[in-house]
Amino acid sequence: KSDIVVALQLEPPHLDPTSAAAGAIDSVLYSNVFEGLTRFASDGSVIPGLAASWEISEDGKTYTFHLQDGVTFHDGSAMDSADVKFSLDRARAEDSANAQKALFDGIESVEALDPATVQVTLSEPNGSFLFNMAWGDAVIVAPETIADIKTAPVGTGAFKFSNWVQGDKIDLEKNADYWGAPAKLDKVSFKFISDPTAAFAAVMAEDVDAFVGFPAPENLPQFEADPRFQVLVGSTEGETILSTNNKMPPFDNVKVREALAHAIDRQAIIDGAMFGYGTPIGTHFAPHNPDYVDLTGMSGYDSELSKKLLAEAGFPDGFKTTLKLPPPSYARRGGEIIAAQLRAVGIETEISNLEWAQWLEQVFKGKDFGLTIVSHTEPFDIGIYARPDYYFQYDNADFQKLMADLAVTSDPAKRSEMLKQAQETISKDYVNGYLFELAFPTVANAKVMGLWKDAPTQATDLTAVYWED
Amino acid sequence: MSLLSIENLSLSIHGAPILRDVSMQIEPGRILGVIGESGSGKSMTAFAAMQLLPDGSVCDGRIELNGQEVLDLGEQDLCRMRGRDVGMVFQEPMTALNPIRTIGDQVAETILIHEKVSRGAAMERAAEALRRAELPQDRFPLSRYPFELSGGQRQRVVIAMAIALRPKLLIADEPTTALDVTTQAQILDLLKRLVAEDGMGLMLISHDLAVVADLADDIVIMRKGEVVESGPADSLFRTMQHPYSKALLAASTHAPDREGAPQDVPLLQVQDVVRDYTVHMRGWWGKTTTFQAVKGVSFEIRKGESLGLVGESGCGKSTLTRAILGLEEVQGGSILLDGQPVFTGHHANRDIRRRMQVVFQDPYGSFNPRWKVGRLIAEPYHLLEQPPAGRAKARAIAEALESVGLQSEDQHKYIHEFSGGQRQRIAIARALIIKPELIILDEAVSALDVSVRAQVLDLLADLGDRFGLTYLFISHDLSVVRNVTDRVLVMKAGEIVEQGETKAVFDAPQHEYTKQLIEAAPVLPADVA
Amino acid sequence: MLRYFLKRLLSLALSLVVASLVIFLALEVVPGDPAAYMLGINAQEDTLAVLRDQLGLNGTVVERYFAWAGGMLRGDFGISYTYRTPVAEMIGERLWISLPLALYALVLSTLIAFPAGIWAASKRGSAADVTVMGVTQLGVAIPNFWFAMLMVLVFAINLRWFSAGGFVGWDAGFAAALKSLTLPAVALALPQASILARVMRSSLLDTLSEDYIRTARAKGLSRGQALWRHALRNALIPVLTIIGMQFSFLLAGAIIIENVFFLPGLGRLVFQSISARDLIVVESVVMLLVFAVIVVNFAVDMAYAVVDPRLRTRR
Amino acid sequence: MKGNRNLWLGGGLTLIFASAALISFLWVPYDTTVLDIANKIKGPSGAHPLGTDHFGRDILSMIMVGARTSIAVALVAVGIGMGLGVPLGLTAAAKKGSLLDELIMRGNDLVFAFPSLLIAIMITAVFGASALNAIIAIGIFNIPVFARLTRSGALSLWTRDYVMAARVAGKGAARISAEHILPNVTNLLIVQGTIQFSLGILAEAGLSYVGLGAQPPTASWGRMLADSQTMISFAPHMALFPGLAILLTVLGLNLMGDGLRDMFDPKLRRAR
Ligand SMILES: Nc1ncnc2c1ncn2[C@@H]1O[C@H](COP(=O)(O)OP(=O)(O)OP(=O)(O)O)[C@@H](O)[C@H]1O
Ligand SMILES: Nc1ncnc2c1ncn2[C@@H]1O[C@H](COP(=O)(O)OP(=O)(O)OP(=O)(O)O)[C@@H](O)[C@H]1O
Ligand SMILES: [Mg+2]
Ligand SMILES: [Mg+2]
Repeated sequence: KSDIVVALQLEPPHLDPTSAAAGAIDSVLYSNVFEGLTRFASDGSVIPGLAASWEISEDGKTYTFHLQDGVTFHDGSAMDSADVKFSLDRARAEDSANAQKALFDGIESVEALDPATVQVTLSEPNGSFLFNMAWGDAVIVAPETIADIKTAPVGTGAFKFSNWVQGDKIDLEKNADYWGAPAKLDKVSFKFISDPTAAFAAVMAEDVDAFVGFPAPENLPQFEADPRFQVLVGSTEGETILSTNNKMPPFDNVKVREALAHAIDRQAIIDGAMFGYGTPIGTHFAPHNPDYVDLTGMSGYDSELSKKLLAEAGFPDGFKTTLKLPPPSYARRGGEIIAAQLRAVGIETEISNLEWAQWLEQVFKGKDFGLTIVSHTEPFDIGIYARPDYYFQYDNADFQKLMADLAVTSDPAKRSEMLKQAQETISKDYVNGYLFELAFPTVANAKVMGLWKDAPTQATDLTAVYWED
Repeated sequence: MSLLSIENLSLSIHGAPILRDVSMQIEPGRILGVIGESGSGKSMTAFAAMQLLPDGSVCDGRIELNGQEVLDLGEQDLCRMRGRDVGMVFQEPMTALNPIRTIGDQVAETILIHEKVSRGAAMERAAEALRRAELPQDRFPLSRYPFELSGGQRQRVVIAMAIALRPKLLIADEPTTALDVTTQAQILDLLKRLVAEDGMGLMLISHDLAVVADLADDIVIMRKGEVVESGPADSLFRTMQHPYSKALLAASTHAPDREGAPQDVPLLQVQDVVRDYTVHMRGWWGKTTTFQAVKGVSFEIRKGESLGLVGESGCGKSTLTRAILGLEEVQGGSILLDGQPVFTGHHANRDIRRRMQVVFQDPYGSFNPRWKVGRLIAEPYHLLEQPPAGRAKARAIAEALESVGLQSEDQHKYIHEFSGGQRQRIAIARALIIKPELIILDEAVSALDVSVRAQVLDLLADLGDRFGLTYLFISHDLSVVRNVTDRVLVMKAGEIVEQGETKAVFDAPQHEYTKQLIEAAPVLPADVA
Repeated sequence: MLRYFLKRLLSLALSLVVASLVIFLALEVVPGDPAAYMLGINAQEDTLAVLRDQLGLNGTVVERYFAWAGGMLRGDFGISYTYRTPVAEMIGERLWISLPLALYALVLSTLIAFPAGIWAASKRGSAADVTVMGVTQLGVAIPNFWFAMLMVLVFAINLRWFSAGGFVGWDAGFAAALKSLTLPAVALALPQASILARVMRSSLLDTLSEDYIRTARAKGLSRGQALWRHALRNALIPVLTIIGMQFSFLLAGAIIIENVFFLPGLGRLVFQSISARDLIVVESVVMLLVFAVIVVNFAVDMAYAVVDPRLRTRR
Repeated sequence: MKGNRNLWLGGGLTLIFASAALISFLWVPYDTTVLDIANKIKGPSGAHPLGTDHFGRDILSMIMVGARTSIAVALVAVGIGMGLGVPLGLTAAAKKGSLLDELIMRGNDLVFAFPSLLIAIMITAVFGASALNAIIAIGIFNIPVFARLTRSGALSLWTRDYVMAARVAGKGAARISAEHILPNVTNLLIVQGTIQFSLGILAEAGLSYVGLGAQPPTASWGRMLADSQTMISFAPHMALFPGLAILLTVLGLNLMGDGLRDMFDPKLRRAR
């Protein structure tokens, strides 16, 4: 068998990974159709992509990329340094609609030295530049086909785009002229099934061969018990947190936030909302990261302590606040559990379930919320705590300085030390309630091999997938 | 041998006895009239002969039709019998026909059901049947739909349907009740002619003694599911024994006594009244046409007088009533009560209006079923500036009830707890309560059984004398009008064609239409009445 | 007849204009910025402004209404904010699923309801009648999404007769396509069939008690003949009304069912578009549905005239 | 006979759920706002006659409290429909053939033309998901139902002689509508009311099912169903009991409606 039907929960709104935040675009296209200079490997490490190798200047400001030989776009044209320059310049241009424009902020200039060499100059050293270039928002596109990219994407990957039935599926087919190791499958269909029940039914009825990012953790034990299926539970970059509006009274009082942290029983949330899937965290950092520090002890579940802290902060009888929940089930279910737990220490929450659009409007842009639950799935994003205007409005000058320093530090040991310090700072300040690292379940036919287990980025890399006989 | 012979027929529906020991015979070429008050079991007898009884009916006795025992027949044989051996015509011509099939279709169906003939041939014969029922093809083609015909014409279609196969027996259950007198006379003539032509037996059911007396060879009188009297028509009226038959006859010809004579002072003056209705024929944005329901009517009523207004259905009688009562503005002419206009400046004149009241036809429909009688009859108090309240009101209600022969306790009952005659008394009590001078009776006794009708007419006469009331008595029933009014107006298509002393008009009608009307009205043989 | 037709046609047009105004104005007040939704958490203000301009979200309400309504008259429904493809095209594609689904459900419910209703009416009070009435009571009372869930459990997961959802596409052949629409169509049809059967029965009983049925029986027609030849067509009028109304329920009521069976139909399109604030799609789909309902009801009115000759000349 | 049987059966079912809702104000077996994750998804047992849900809450208690939501939402929605629809219908009938009548009736048609579920979704999308918005959304679509019914019922009453008698007594259209017409259409309204009530319960369930009805921690049957749907294969009791609750309540109301119809008037035309 050389074709596969892979189900995903969300359908991409369009097919240009460089002009929308929607992770669904990357889920379908990243690495399959589009590639960047660097790329994420399945374990999250950054490895060479279209750039076979690179040199970094002494001052850390100039990157010279040597491109792979013989790379062609799916329309047959060659991929060369001009395309790289076009892609990067387009992403950082004034009128760019790139959703992650910040990735390109430090770039001063991009030069095509010769067809196979590109030089990128930064305004100041940036330790995460190679990491940044691995994002789906930094993939290399061709100027000739850019006009139709949203419906007919043309990339350099091992699969080429063939068909899109909107609302239903996207088909890819094997790129016979791929520059690297060719894909093992001839045809790939991504099907979009948003409803968790429908997802369960589709897998059970074997309508789909794999469901990447299976939305209902409660069904996983059943699949595990069924020899027809395999279940891969991987890690993600999704720190699921009880975001707290740090500027809104009474959450501007660190005692209140501490009380909040102790009122929450993480394990009950993981069990109740995620049916046991998820790793407890005590800070905003992925546990599988080598620099992770386990700080869960700082916010252990202790409702008596929580009540005491509340009383000290001047709220012996608790208070009322809002809890605004976006659609994913971790938030909806987690929210109900947290509301019940907070009620036990006297904090009444008024739950409102929002759609993403409303959540963005009210919570993210309007900062009109007391509490919310959301999973921050961007990799390595502790930097958001250095942005005082970010929606949870944490404003700590020390932390901001720490991050600024980190950006210009490239010594791994020092970086590691600084990162640990950062994790401790936000944990000590109880900025948000840190709940768990989202698990990434994939359910597949037992005979499908080569699927990614973890999700270091939102991608469904199928280049190495094959059917066992 | 009789065509139809019913012997000792008893019928019960869901255990409730409906008919008891009913017997009657019909001979070929003869007409049997069946009379009796509403609910006496006339229709059920007919249905039993056809075996078209409601669910839950149990028959006992013998029904022999054309030598066959009907009660022993299976459903298939019954279907074969119905329509072929016996035809039936029902009371309500408006609903007796399927509204969405052509008349030709429906008449031809009788033939197609019973005989193996082509559709074309059946249509031919349907046309023939319609022609015999006086619906010639050039004016009433087979492709007409029932809604394109008048009530009388529809009834002819039903008759055509029933006689299409020249049945031996025709059962006509109140075939003319819903029709106006002139049409009624034509239908009855038609039936008579068909019997004579085909030698068919006819069972004619009616509650109208005069209709039956006019036509029937034999008569059966029923009451509460039993036959109380039967015999040949010409002798029955003279020889009848049963007190009920006698009462029925007496009531039919009852003329209440009135003592007071009208004064020579006009109470109501109606002058050149015109009433136009705007008819929205072409939708709400298009043109509208007007229809003149009352076309320049003038008359007067004197104080203490009883004035009759007769005319066919739809001639504008009720419209005129509404205009007099000031419920609708007229488009021309004037209406004065005691010299004052009932309508001033687009509004009804309350002072005038409270001096008139009205009693309607339907003894049930004219009362809100959710109100108690006390509240119902006090409703006209709304017209008074300062209506009596509390004790005074209770006393007035009791008085009104007593004056119509009911008890004051009755005010705490609901209307459904009263019989038809009592209800009409209550309607009169309601009209009396504000002591009006003029009472308009719009078909006030048409829906009542003859005996009840007689009582109500007596009551009206009595009240008229006691309170010096003036009546405008509207009816299409000439015999009633003749008996209770001093003067009469004859109306046709919105115009008054003749007026004068009741006796003079009835004895020597001048206008062609009046003559027709009087001609058509069935009357009991002079020697009986 | 012509006048009647024209009058109805004019009121149809007016209704559509009012509907378009209502829809447009209602959606104008929906909070939420489609551009913000598309660009997500890390978007910057100037990027948003650029996108908003591209989407044509700047401009006065009046301008935008006329642009939208005018476009629609020309068959141009605009460009989806999120998908960036012409809305008309998207709707066209989705209709290929929603319309057959609605028709399939309608045919199913009619096929079930007519015989059931007629049977129950002709055997009034019998065990058959009681059974049909009982089953239809249940059919009306069952939430159809719950029923759909149960059906998937039984027929897709346990028995594996049908796939759990999805649509194979018309390319896969008519039979296969129909098969993949069967479970959703049954889920949609069940409550409709129940309602229809009940209306059919009570309407037939009403007509069976009419005088002209007695007339027909007096002619020698058997009960069955009277029912088929005289009662049925007269009983059809209220039934037609219900069928007309059901069509709209079937088109729009499919939202939940399309979710349960992950069918890429109109319902799911509009549901997604609402969450994505893809207002132009929502406006167009709602307008289309309203249009469909109004037109279907118009057709039903015209059908009355066919059934009932009285309407051809009156009014 | 049959009418009474419907009435008794339907009334009984309705009464059971109505009293469950009432009792829940005073007492429930378990507090539904307290979660007991350790005891989640347990089948029926002595301690929990209907089992527990995915948060370890007692399903019997949840159904009792949920009855409150369903009944309240449906009741208020029907109230809105009647409160606005009946006066509109009475007005239209009183002014039959006028422009006002035409406007009211065309307005009704227009509301009918809108796909109701879609509009409900839009309303909740605009104003946020909540029981109140669900009520408004359901209520709006009840208005034309009652307006039409009232108008058609009233039109036939306006031709009655007792209306004429009231006019002879000098009463105006408004007063006649209130005193004579309204009391005589109440039978119709009650029958239709029970039907709309049951539809309201179904609609609330549907809205809650897609997450747009009552918000947690308010218990709601529709949300219980939505929560349970992915677990139906291994915890069928979680879907079965709230589903049955909806089914039986709706069934009860419909039977009661039929029974009332038969009781009031066996020949009453079905109004839709
Ligand atoms: N379907 C029925 N079920 C039970 N009782 C009935 C039914 N139809 C008629 N009856 C009763 O049978 C009795 C006789 O009714 P029938 O119709 O024969 O009277 P009628 O003499 O024809 O009166 P009318 O002059 O009003 O037509 C009445 O008391 C009536 O209430
Ligand atoms: N509101 C109306 N609009 C249009 N035409 C009307 C209206 N009311 C009555 N008419 C017409 O006016 C004419 C007279 O009606 P009216 O009710 O006065 O007749 P009537 O003599 O009382 O008849 P009946 O004996 O049947 O009661 C009829 O042709 C009727 O169709
Ligand atoms: Mg009779
Ligand atoms: Mg009249």
